[in-house]
Amino acid sequence: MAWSKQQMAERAAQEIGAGSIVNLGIGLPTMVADYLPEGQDVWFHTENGLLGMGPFPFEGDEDPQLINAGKQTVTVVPGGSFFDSATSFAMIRGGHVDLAILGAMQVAQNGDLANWSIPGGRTMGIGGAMDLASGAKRILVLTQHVTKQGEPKLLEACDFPLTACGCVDRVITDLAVLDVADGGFALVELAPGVSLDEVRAKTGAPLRA
Amino acid sequence: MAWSKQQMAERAAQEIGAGSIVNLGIGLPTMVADYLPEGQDVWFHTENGLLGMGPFPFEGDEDPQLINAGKQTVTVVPGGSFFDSATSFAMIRGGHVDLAILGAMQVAQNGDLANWSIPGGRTMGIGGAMDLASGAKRILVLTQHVTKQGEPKLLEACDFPLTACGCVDRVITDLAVLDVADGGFALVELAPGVSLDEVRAKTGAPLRA
Amino acid sequence: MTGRHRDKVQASVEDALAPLFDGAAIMVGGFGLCGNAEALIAGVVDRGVRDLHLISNNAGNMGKGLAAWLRAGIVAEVTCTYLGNNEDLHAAMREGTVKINVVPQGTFVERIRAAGAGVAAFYTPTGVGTVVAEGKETREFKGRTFLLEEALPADFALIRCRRADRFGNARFWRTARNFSPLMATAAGTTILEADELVELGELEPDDVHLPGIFVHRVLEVTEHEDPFEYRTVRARAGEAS
Amino acid sequence: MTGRHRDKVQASVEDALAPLFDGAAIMVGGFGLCGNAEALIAGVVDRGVRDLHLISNNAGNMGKGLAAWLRAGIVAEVTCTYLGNNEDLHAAMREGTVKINVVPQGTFVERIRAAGAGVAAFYTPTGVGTVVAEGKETREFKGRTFLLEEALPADFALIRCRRADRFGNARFWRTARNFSPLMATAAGTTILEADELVELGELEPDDVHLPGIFVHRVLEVTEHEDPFEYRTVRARAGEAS
Repeated sequence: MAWSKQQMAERAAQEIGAGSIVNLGIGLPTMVADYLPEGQDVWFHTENGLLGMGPFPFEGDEDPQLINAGKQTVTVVPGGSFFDSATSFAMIRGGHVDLAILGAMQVAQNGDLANWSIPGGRTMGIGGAMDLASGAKRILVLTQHVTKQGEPKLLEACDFPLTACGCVDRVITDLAVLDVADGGFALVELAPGVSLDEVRAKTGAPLRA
Repeated sequence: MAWSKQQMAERAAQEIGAGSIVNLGIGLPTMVADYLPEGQDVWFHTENGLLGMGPFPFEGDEDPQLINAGKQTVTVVPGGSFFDSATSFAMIRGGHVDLAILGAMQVAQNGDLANWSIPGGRTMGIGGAMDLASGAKRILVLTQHVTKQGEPKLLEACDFPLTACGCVDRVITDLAVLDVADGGFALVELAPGVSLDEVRAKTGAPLRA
Repeated sequence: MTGRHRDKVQASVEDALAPLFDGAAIMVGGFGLCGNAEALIAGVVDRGVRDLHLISNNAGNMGKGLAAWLRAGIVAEVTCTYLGNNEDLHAAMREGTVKINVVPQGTFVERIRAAGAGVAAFYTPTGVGTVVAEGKETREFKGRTFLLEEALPADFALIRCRRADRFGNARFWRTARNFSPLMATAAGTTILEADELVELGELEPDDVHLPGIFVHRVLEVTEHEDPFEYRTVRARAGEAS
Repeated sequence: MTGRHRDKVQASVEDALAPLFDGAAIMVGGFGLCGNAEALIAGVVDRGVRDLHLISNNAGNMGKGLAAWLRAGIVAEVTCTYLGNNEDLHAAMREGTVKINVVPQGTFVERIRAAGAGVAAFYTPTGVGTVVAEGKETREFKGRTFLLEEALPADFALIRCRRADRFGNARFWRTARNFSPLMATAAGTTILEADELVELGELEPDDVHLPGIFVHRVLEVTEHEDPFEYRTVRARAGEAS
């Protein structure tokens, strides 16, 4: 049985090493924070200018000037700090963020990532995606294995506009965990009850297992 | 009679417009601050990280962590601020400093400035001199008209290593005030009792008057 | 010879915006609707200038903030990083009435910082191999490919802060800081909307987020809407949780 | 998978400096003797590493601070901006025992910032037409000539602050800030000497000068000499003056 979104987030949380700096993309990646064990000294960075992002505020404590990059109201943990956008992106571009967990529209077997624009579709814009994809030390993609139309999202090559070249290290989908290594996808782990054949059938590129 | 150092500083102070940001070089230029009228909203910048530098502290109030670029103990005025060196030089290089008053070893008639190194002499280093000379909106040089050996410091061309090309706007010496304009020196004002002939004789380039 | 660093405090929005002109490039701080100079933004529509080049991360949202400029038809060009669900910006893009440049956010702010810091251009790894690199020089340093990006200056910056003094020293609150301190450095004239104006010396000099050297006009505006874009909360589960 | 952002607090100078190695490039904060990491600087001599590339604005003065490294003969190369009356540095230059690179101060700190911010190189107006430009590319942007300068990274940064927490968030005092927050971003390992270590949460999050993401080791050192280079004062002329 494929992983639920919650289970994907829980699996992704295992990728977060103690004592690391993590940026969570908008949407599903944001849920990962809920599954972290306590006392790990993990610091969440949000590119609009906060390191040490905490959970959503209690009702009534919301501050419209304390938000994450998804423009949701958040909190700051003890030891957190606020800074301007140039400093925030110096953290990202300078390789100081250990891990970025990002959504994807397409991932290629060489690690190319497309997650900001569908040709002919509505352009949401780039935001921090290109800086994160090319700047964070490790890129973990969290995505459904196929599109709503059933098309593979893991491909030999992306045909959507790229976010960054060769940046993806690992992909967690509802069906499996895969590494991008030596120019191709390599199976790390299957979701319980999911067969290798099913994953292969739904992957648009060769899969080493 | 030639101007004393104090009179040169007093004359230079007249060049400081109300409501302007000023950086004073090490040595004689530092004295200029003593001759400013009150209430002019003039803000002194020192490149080691302070805007709103005040006078020397009262005895007993010295703080070794509150110094100017000449490493003298100073104070901060109400409305002053401290910042890192990148921000400080962004102020300079970005053209936010209205006026820099600098010393000189040589000034050329095209505005070239040499003030950091004498060939064969002891190299004191560059410090903030090159950034100030090329970055401040207006450069005023404050210098003796000739060297201790009686050699002209205002020349057709500098033979000492340059600090910046074509940067000098005006020169105040013990003998005169001169503009650098249209590729040459132009007399603005003579010190009391100093003759044009004397200034011409002691200037190593043509002087329009 | 008189400089611009005196008499900065403005009596009204109209006074503060007096120097604006048609065709100006105007940076506006804020991340979406967070940290917007609300009074100045509204005032620009009343001011009657047009053909503006708006440089701002989102250009408004939910019909609020800078969306008013798009609706008023006073914008000719937008440089931003993210459109999201800004329907007014999508409409402008669809109808082709406004030229829209979409820039990676880190490149956006670094180009602004470069303009303010006197740096003409810089090499960044962001955007290499993407549409962002089209028509731009790439170059290798230590075996990695970088893209040449040029400084992005503006005629005006409209920014908002929590507290300021009459010299323009400013402090921001929480994530409302974002692009504002950088935009202030990159504009010919920076206009600051402060929630509260305090006396010179009231701001601790170690804790000035934006030194007044980068600010030219200061306006105190005590009332702000500060809308939420996504009000996300968690339930209280007793005192301890 | 375990990151470097836990257990940063060091028990001793020796522990703090353990990762140093021969031939390392080491940035040291401070403007002359102002804001020096005194215990770490002294500790490096005892640590026994050599052939260091020292990157610091002044490399000591008056025989104090980093002058100890020059006297101990553990420095192979110095990148600095100003020698002034640093006799140890003049001696090293005269005798040719140390390679000395003199850099304009704004270029020095911007190259350091670039290294920390992932920018490979940038175009600056400073140094055009001077010896600084020798062997470097120049290029015109909008009719003005600029010089290409590359990022300056280091293996280590040794910096000093007034207050820090165990994550490495730091606050500086007055002009002791100078190059330190930038050097912290540009080094593989940043070691912070704090006058006072406080609990997480004691530093107001709007007023952290250096976020702990840029710091890897924290050492509390409560006693410092903090020598004056030029103690300049004015006489008290009654209460009013």
